[in-house]
Amino acid sequence: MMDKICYKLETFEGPLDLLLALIAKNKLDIFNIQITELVDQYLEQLAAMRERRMDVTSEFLEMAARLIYLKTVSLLPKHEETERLKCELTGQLIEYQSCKRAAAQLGERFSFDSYTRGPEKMLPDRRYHGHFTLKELYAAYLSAAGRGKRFLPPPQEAFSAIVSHRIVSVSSRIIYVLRRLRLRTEQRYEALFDGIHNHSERVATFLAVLELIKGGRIALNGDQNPKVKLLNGGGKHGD
Amino acid sequence: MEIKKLQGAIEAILFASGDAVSVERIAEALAIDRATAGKMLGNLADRYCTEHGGIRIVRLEDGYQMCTNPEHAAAVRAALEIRRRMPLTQASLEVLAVVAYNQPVSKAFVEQVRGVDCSAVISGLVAKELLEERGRLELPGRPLLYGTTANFLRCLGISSLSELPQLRKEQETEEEEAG
Amino acid sequence: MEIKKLQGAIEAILFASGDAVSVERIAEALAIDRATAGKMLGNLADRYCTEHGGIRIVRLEDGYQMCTNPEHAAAVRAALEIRRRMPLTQASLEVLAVVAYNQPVSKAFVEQVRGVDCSAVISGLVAKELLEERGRLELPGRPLLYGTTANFLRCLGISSLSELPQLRKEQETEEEEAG
Repeated sequence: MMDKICYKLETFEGPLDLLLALIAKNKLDIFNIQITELVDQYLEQLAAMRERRMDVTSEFLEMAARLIYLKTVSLLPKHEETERLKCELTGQLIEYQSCKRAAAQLGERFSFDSYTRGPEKMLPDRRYHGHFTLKELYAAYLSAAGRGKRFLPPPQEAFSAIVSHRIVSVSSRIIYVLRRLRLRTEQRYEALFDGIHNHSERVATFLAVLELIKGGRIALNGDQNPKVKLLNGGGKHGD
Repeated sequence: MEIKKLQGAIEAILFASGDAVSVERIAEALAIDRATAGKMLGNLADRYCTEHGGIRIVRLEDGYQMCTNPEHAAAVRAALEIRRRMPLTQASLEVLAVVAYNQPVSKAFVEQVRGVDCSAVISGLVAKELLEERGRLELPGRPLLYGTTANFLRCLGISSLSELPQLRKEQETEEEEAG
Repeated sequence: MEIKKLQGAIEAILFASGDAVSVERIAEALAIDRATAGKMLGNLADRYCTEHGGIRIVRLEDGYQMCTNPEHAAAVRAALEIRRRMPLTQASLEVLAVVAYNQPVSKAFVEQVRGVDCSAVISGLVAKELLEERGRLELPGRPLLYGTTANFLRCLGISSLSELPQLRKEQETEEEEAG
């Protein structure tokens, strides 16, 4: 476990993730944080960690890079870029902060104290008298069904691919490979895959070959066009 | 002044109610006696009885009620007729379409297809006489079923549901490809 | 008098509708031009704006609606046995704020800003008629878009979205005050 890098700033003391969490939770305003101070301390910590040969996680490095860049830019006379970078760093968080601020403002004004009434009962006819076209209706159906499809239970066919999918066992392919080699003790490796189009079957056959090589029951020779040879009559090693 | 405030409160109550409100109820709500409430209601009704005024307060058997001045019935009808001819919202069209192609269906079905609550839209469409209830589904909770109305066919300019455009296979293929 | 009659008709239409009625619809129903209708609606609204008056006419975007004067809320609730509506939760206010300032927006957008699932809050706000569907986004999955309603404006006591509190300004002021 790596020690958390702690910062001591005028308004804050603690590790960076806590700092970010506090900003996110609106407990601390990013504008009150001195980025330069933060960078200095960050680099100091980073140097200390290097001396102690501690692992520096990519997350920290990324953060450091951003902060250093921020600092270098802030040393240049172009202040716009500093501001832009500051925004980039805080963008999402500030957005949420202003959302909370707006929510508070709305909350102060919101009132359910004014009441409305329904339409007058003397006019019960609310029947629709307009028109719409079949095309509009059809388009609306496609629109609705296009979205909701994922909310509907998947149709039977959706499962068939999974259920009917043949999972080929490696052991069945071991038997297949041994049978072939017993007919002809040496043959082209690729020939073992002839006529196999099913993905699962190919994978299982490959794994079967590995398994048999590991068990010393077959051998694979040759760089190009390798050949498989049955060893020991295909019996288990040591039999 | 206090009387003005009470008058305003009575006005607000009559307006928000829609129905007739009894003198007792108003007296109770405002913590005044019946006689005072009655007198104030009478005064308020008089105040509304102006020439060409849009609203009237009428005395009914069970209390007082606010309603439109019948003199303006034609104007009111004209304005509300226009509303009934306004284009349907996208949400309404989608709900109509889902019901039209799958009827009779429950609210839950429509909501599952659209992915959002559709209660308000459905009751709006029932009020507009574009959808109607079609009994209940024999399932726990016995949910109501909805179907389209004759008015729906009329608004579409067709005489039967068989004239609805066929949902093409193409769409299914597209969906499979997308999915 | 002709003007008095038109005023009465407008009053009747607003009363009978219950909902907000657009200036355009009133102009069309009464066969007068939009400008005149707008002016008359404005005058009518002013006439209703008396001290302690029971009814108010509020402008909401391009329409007008009759509603009760909030001053009499307690009396209305007592007489009509309406339960007091709970104030909106912090979550609801935040969702409203995100939608109000960025509308129309998808649920995903709101969730990105807030960092949490907002399905339940959004459907609650739709049920309260503070948010409404606004078509769909042309993106895979065709997500629904949401916007605020006329009712939202009414509850806020404003006539148009342009009257929403300015975000930047307030923030700066706060900072100035703080600094």
